[in-house]
Formats: sequence, structure tokens, C-alpha cells
Amino acid sequence: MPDSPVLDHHSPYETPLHRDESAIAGMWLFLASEALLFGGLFLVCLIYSHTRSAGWAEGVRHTNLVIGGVNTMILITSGAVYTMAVEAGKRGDNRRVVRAGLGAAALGVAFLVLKGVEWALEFREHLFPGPDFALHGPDAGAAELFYSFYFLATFLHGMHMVVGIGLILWICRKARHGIFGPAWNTPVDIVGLYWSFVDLVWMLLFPLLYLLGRA
Amino acid sequence: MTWLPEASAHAMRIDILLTGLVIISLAVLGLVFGLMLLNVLRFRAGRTTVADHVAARHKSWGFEIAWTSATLAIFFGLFLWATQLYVVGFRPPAGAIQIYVTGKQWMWKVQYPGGQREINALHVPVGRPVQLLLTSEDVIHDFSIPVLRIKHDVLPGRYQSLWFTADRTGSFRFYCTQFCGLAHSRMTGMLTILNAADYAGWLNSTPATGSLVQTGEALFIRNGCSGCHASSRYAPDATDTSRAPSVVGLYGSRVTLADGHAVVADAAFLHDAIVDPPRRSGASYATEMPSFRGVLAEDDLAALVAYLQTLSPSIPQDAGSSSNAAGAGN
Amino acid sequence: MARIATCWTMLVLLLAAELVAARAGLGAVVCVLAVLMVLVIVLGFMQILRAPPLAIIFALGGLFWLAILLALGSLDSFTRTTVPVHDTAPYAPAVR
Amino acid sequence: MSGTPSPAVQQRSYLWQDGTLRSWLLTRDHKRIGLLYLGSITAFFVLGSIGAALVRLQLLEPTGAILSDATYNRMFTMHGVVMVWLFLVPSIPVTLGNFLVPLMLGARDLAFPRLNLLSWYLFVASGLLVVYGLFRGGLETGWTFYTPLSSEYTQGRVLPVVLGVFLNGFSSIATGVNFIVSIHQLRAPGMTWYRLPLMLWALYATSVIFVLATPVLAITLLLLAFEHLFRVGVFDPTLGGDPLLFQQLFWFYSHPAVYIMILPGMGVVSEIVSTFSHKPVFGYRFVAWSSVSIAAIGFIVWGHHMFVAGTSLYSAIVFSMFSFFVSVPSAIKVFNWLGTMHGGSIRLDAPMLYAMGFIGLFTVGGLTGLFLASLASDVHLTQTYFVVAHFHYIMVGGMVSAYFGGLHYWWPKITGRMYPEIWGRVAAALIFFGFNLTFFPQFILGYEGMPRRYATYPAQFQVLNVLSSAGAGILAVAYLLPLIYFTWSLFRGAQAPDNPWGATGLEWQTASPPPVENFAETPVVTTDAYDYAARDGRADAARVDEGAPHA
Repeated sequence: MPDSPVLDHHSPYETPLHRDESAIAGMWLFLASEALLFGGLFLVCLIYSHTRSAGWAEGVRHTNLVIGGVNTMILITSGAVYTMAVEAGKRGDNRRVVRAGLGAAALGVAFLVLKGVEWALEFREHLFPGPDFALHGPDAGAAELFYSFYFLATFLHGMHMVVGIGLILWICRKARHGIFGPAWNTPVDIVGLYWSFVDLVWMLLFPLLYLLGRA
Repeated sequence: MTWLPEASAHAMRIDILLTGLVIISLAVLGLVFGLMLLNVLRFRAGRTTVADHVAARHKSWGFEIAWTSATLAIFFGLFLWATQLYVVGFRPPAGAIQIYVTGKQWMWKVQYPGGQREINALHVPVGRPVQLLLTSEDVIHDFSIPVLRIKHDVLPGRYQSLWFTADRTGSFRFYCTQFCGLAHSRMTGMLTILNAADYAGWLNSTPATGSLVQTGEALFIRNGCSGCHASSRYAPDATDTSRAPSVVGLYGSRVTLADGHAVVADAAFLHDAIVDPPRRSGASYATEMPSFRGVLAEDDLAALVAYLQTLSPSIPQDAGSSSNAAGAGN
Repeated sequence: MARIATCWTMLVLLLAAELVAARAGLGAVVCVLAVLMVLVIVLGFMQILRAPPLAIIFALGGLFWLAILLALGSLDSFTRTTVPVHDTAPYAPAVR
Repeated sequence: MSGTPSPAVQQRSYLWQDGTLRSWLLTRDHKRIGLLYLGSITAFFVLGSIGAALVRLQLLEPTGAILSDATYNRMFTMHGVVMVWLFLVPSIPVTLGNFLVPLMLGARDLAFPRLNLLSWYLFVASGLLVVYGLFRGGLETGWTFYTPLSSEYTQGRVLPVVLGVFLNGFSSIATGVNFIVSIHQLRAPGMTWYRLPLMLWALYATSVIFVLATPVLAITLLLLAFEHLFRVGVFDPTLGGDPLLFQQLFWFYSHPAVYIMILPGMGVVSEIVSTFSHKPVFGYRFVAWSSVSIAAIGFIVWGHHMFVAGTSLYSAIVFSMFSFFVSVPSAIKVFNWLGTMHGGSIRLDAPMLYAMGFIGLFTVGGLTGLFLASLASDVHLTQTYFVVAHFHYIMVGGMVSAYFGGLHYWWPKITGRMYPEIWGRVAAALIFFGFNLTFFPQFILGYEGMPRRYATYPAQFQVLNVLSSAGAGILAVAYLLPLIYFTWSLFRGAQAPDNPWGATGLEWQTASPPPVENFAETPVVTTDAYDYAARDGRADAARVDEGAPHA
């Protein structure tokens, strides 16, 4: 990732624009790769929610819809707020980048805190798969499969959130030194792509974990 | 080294397919190596004038389309041929003898419709379709019978089916071919294909469910004894004593204990050894045997000892002369 | 600024619609709404149409391979007939 | 034989400018990163070979000659894991690829130089984790980590090994992203797609697999780690989970990974065959697009690893058909290489010997692949030594030959020194012979039914196993030779000219070894790749300028 508006003499690029376009394209390629990372999880979900639908739905019914819904709202808002930082970066308004960035990061932290509360509740209810799993009956096995999926999916998404928050804070630190301008704001853009992607994954996970099969 | 026999009509059809593949492969290999050699001989540097580069470049389309479509056509033919032989495996004939095979680290347990059981051995009659219903108690195994050219993975939690009609008698090996842990290479056994009369005789002479010996064998497996003690005469690991002494031929043999004196391993010795494992002199094993005091009831111990006695067929014993003969409980 | 606000509103509305559809038990509708939300994010927040053309190629490529993974990966599970082993397995040990 | 290079060369070369350790470890120069990779994967190659040597020694006797069952299982697991992830997958892309991609493009560096360095550190960290796991406790699951053996029935060090392979994946993804963006964005003026050297087409296709398949491996391993850690998870059969789902996900990566390993080899061979035939590659566009189609079709054939695993009939038929399709582009390549040689002016230097070895052995590997793509014969042959022989023909006979061929071919460019030609040819011949002696008997063993991963085996298989082990001994010596003479040439080899082979690529138009900035001025490409007429014309013109008689 480029770290300054000017090209040094070893840079492989001819012009700064050429460099910035390459960086953005590279980020999209990385996101395509990330999509397949989550793709493996979606495949697991796709298969079990059909072949073991009864127990899977039972698992869905035991997730905490209130916290899940609030968290979805938080992420939508956080994504929107960070997109404002991207817009501010394009104008070269470094102070707004910092403010919007910190806002988005704070919302991200709120998401993680709520997620933690949700996990704690689930642990207390013995919803973590294992010998003392709370649900019983013929479909309990599939419900445990669901909770294995649930915990891993939320963990993986949470890890992406942590990385994303770290990246946003890094952007804020850079912006405080006022280095972004209309000519060069690629890092703000790239982190925005990543943050929106984390958002996007949650928009898919939310129905899979909380909605499909609930009624 | 003898060439692998074909013990079924299906095996023969597979061999014909393989022969076809070998012939095609040899033809292609001959072509590739031949052309390479010819090119090297004919066009070595200094032997020819430099070729006309430009002319050679634009004539390639005809060749490309020719060899692409030729390979495609050959491959599609092969695909159809091989698929039609594979589909057969999914259609077991009605009226096949159904034999249940259970894989477990690291043995094969076989049960017949009449209740007969054996370990690491499979007896089938010649000329009649046999369907094996395979499952596993732990990890994924694979039941492979090379002479029949068939194999199938054995998964925990569900049945897989493997069927065949053997057409010659004899004894052949079967293997576990899916890596299943420590003693994977010892998870093999013998397939014995018998003619109809011998098969009937074998079924009659093999004890069915409920005999003391069979109870003992089940206990021997379920309590984990078989994990360390080699117990099968069929498996190639019959002499593996790295973890614990083999119990094949143990009954009636002389055992030297840690304190130096030797005893004959009779029924009482076996009984006490299970409850309170003795130390042997000069022996070091990878595992140490726990005491089974309180774990096994006396009737369990009796059954175990009865089973162990069958593993020393040459020694006269109270419970029949071999595992194939009727056990004490009958 | 207006663009962001519009997108945010659309996302919130879609989320509400999702919840309603889920309550009504319309699974397919929920899936469609989720895909719409993804589209809003990709077009509105990530502005893929204003990214270099290369980015669009990469995104479509990722989508294509994701489709392969999901389609061929689930092919086996959806066409398989499984005979489960129940507790009454024929090799139930003779004792206990 | 001359001593140290002249001061002028030293000053400009990437090797000598600022030779401190720090400058190497923090370098962003793709050429130096390539060399860092070269050093690390050589170490892992040696480690993996030791595993192979122990395995072959063990199999000298039916009851197992030297190792216990447990140690044997750990050794073949170690051999598999180290060779696949720490040698074969990275080999050509990260060493030759890193070195050559910018040079062939006419660029100063890769698109993301710092990402490139990061990928090396990730690779080293992953290698250390894997080695830690394999030697402190060991792992006995085979490199395929099938559940539930790996998750619930092993005491082995699953977590560090799996975490290592996971990290290794991110190193691969970083490399892939870097290559793809570089090839799209950093082509020199005039370097159109159809003027790219075929090596770059191959590396581009490889990178696509890196980027799109590796993440699926990562998530699979994560699911496995979860299951191993908590003894419960999505593949757990006791919950009604499907252990085959692990295999689906695993092979979604691991089959394309086979093409990660072989495609760069094909690229190298295309370069070498063209250079040493002094003739453009026959059917350039077909070879180029066959790389891309191998990468694409390679994604839809993974199910052929599971024909006896208990998948559905439909799935088996679909995957078998696709598997036949994927061999068509490979066949196209082989015929085109032969077409390239036809009518050329062939020199049999060491790189060409390796390339011809590749063509022959890869053909054997590819043809035996047909036996395994055919459903009915696969049932008999899969999970036996036939499979072992088949993929070693592709991976070792093909891929490692190409890797060595490429190393010999570009060694003068990388180091500025020539390797001893006689020894290069001897090693190439010895590798070919030793390899066939090692692995051909295994085809027969497999047909006879000997299962793979067996620490002990029935006595009837001993003769062929002894032959195979003898071949492995020869192969070991043959692999040591290049290690020795390459090291020797670093100090005593003759100074390499800029273009020792009379090749056409841009990398040959700069100095040997190249200067830090690769090219004194950005090259402009005016001709197709492999345009020997243009190159010879330029060379003739240069000779005329110098007053030499026109040939």
C-alpha cells in the first residue's frame, strides 16, 4: 500500500494515479479472495440447512434476535459513517476523516461488545456445542452443528471487525497529521472497501444466523 | 511375485478397461518420446539451416484443432466406458447375501445373516452375489479387495454398500486403504471364497450369536484389549507385540514373570492377569495394562478367558478345539 | 452526502422488511432482501462502478468462483442417498 | 574461470549494492525476496526429502525396517505437509516468479513490494510453526487431515500444523494478488497480452488459483481447528455431521493446488523449449489460453478424489467428465512443445534436458491420470501406490524437473555466474533415471493392490519396494549434485554474459545480474515474444556495426 502522495524512485509505477488504481484493484482482488473464505462457511450452511433442516432451524430459533438486529443496525450505520470519511478524504478534509473514522470505529467496538454479551448469554444457556448442550431431542445433533457454525462464523467475522477497527484507527492517526488530500487519499478508500466488505458479510450472516427458519 | 488374480467377472471387465488405457497410454507415450527423439536427431543445432520462423507460426490452427478434437473424442469414449462399469456398483442385485462389516481402529468385524461373526476374515460362497454393508465406529476406513477390483470408504454413522459375485475359490487379502491412524497397515484380513458346500459347512461350524466365546470376543474388543493385544491369526500383525504381548497362542504357553519364575498360562492365570496385570521379565511394552478389577464381572471374565483359549487351537482345552468349533456355551 | 443517507435509509428499510418477512416465514424473500442489501453496499458504499474496470473484473471473478464452490460443493449432498446407522446396529455386542 | 566481478558490475547489481544483513531482511526488491525464498524453500526441500528417505528405508522390509508404525506415520505426514505447502506450492512462483515477473514485464518491481516482503515473513513463520508441530509431538494424519481422524482421534499436534498451513495460505494469497495486479498494470509500453512470455501467462493462471482457492483451504482448516479444539464441530459424525464435507472443502483447494504446482512448471518449459529450439513457441495462443483454461477447469474437478468416498453417483459422473476435460489443455501443451521443437535448431544444454524430462514424465503422469479419472478403474487404483506414483510423476518428475530446469536456465541471470554445464547434464540424466526407478515400480505395486501409507506390507510386494527404494537412493544423490555445483559456481563459476542462451525475453536484455532498478531505461516492446528473427536481426546488425563479416 502506498504510504505517501509522491512516488519514490524505486516505485514500479509511472504516475501516482497508476499506483492508486493498482492499489484499489488489488484490494478488490483481495476481497474476492475473502469472499471465498466466507464461501466455505456459506457452503456448510447451505448444505446443513437443507439436509438437517429441522435441527438447524431449532438452532436459529434460539439465537438472540434483539441483539442480532441491533448489531445489524450498528453495522449499517458504521458503514455509512465510514463512507463519509471516504468522501471527506476525497475533499482533503482531514479533520472530518478523523471524526467520521473514530465514529465508525466506536460503532464497531459497540458491535463487538454486544456480540460479547450475546456470546456470554449463550454460554450461560449452554448453547455452546459439547457434552452439556442445552437442547435435547432427535434434532439436537443438528442444532449443535448449527451452533458450531454460529460460533465459528461470528468469531471469524469478529476477527475481521478487529482488523477493520485497527485499520480505521491507523487511518485516523495518519489523517491527524493531515496527509490526505484531493490528490492522494487511497488508504482511506481502501480501508473503506474493507470495512464495507465486513459490513456486507454481516448482511449475509444475519439472515443465516437469526432469520431463516425462525418462523 | 504373482500377477494379481481376477476373482470375479467384474474384475475381468476392469482389467480389460485397464488394458485399453494402457494401450492408449503406450501409443501416446510412444508418439511423444518418438517425436521428441526424432526432433532432437533431425533438428540438432548446426545440422540444419535456421528454420523459416515466420512461415511456421501461422499454420498452427489446423494442427491445434485436430489434436484437440482427437483427444476430446478419445477421452469421451473412455469416460463412457468407465462410467458404465462404475454405475454397476450402485445397483446391487436383489437376493444378495447381506454381510455387515464394521471398521474400527484397527480391525474389521464381520457379521453374517445367521449371526456368525468373525474378525479380519470374510467367508463368501462362489457364484452368489454378496452385498457388504459397511460402517465404521470411529474414523473413515476403506474396505478394499484387490482381487475383485473394488473398494469403498467406510464412514461412521452410515452404511456404504459394496457388492460382488466371486467366480473362483481361494484365499485373498483385503485391506484398509484409507489412512486411519496408528496401526492402519495392520488393518487387513483374508477373504476366503468357498464353493457352495464348503460355505454351508463353514456356516454350520461357526458359532452364532450368544456363545460364551462370542461374548468374550465382544468384550475383548469393547474393553479395548484388542487395541494393544494382537488377537487375530489372519492379520499380518499377529506377531506385533510392540504394545503388549500377543494373546494368540498365549493360553498354555510358559510365561516368565518379573520375579523370575515361570508359570503356565492356564485359565486361572489368564483370569488373574486381567484383574491384576502381572509384570513379565525383560519385557518392555509401549502401553501399561490397567487393572480390570471391578470393571469386569466374573461372568465377563469367564467369557474372556473362554475366548482367549480359542486362540491357542493346538492346546487341548475345556472349550472346544478351535474358534471354528462350537464354543463352550453351545 | 445525500448518497450515503439514501443508502443508509435503504439498508434500514430492507432490514425492517427482512424482519417482517422472517416473521411471516418467507425464507426466499429474506434471501432476496439480503442480496439487495449486499447490492446497496457494493454499489452505494463501495462504489464499484466508479472503481477501475479491473476491480469489476475481479469482483465478478470472485462471484463466479463462489458460485462454483456453492453449486458443485452441494451437488453431492443434495443428490446422495444416505442409509444412517441407528442404535440398533446389527453388530450390537452380544452382552449388555 | 575468473574471480570477483568487476567493480562496475558490483556497484550496479542488486546482489552487491548494500550487502548488509539488514538491507536483505528489509528489502523490497523482488529479486532479493526471490533469493530469500530460494534459501528457505531449499531448506524445506531438504527436510521433506529426509522424510521421504526414511519412508523409503522403512519399506525395504515387509515388517518395516527401521521405524515404528507411529514414527513412520509421522514421517510420511511430515514429508507430505512440508513438500506440498513449503516446497511445491511456493517453489517456482515465489523464487523464479518473484525474480522474473517484473523483469519479463519490463517493470521496476512488483505492484506491491512491501506486501511481497510480508509474504516471505508469513511463509517463514508458517514454515516454523509447521516444523514445530511436526517435531514437537508430531502429527499422523497424512497431509490431507481427513476428519474425524484429525479432529477427534489424534493426539498429534494438529493446531500448530494447521495454523502454519493457514498462515502459509495468506502468504500465497499475497503473492497471487501481487502477480495478478503486476501483470495487469505494469506491462512495459508495447507489451500487449499476446506479447507476454508464456511463463507470465502460466504465473497469471497460477495466481488466480492462489487467490481464489487458498481462502477455502483457510476456512476448512479453521473449521478443523475448531473441531479439534472443542472435540465437536460441523464435520462431527456423532452429531450427524458429514465428514465428507471436509473432503469437499479440502479438495476444492487441494485439487487446484495441483495446478498451482504444475502450471508454473509448464511456463518454465515453454520458455526453455523455445530458447533451446531457437524457434517461437508453436501455437502461442493455444498454449497461453490452455494455461488459463487449466486454471479454470481445474476448479471443477476436485470430486475425483472422492469416487470411492461415498459421494453420490451424479456427483461422481459430473466430476469424472470434467476431469477428462482438464486433461485436454494439458495435451495441447505437450503437442505444442513438440511442435516447437520441430524444425528448430535444438541445443541440448542442461535446462533443455530438464525440460525434455518434464515433457516425458509429465506425459506419463497425465496419462496415468486418465486411469484415475475413469470411474471404474479409479475404484481399483485409488488409495494405492498407483496414485502415489501418478502424482509423483506430475509433482516430482514434472514439477521438480521444471524447477531445476528453470534454476539452471536463469541461474546466470540471477547470480551472474555460469553453472558447470557437464555436471548439469549429468544431474539431469541421473534425476530422470533415478526418478523412473523409484516411481515406475509403484504403478505395478498399486495395480497389485498395495495400499498407500502402509508401514508394513505383505511380503509379496517386497521386490518392487526394494527397487523403488534403490531408485530413491539414486534420486537423493542426483538432487545433491545441483546443490553442490550451484554453490560452487557462486564462487568459481565463469562470468555470465547478459544473454548466454540467445533468448528473446526482456529479462535477457538487462545485465547479469540485473541492476537494482532492473533496466537502465524502461524497455519498449516492438515484437512478439520469441521473435528470434527480430533478435537475430538485431544481433546481426550489431555485428555489422562492429565490422564483423555478415554471416
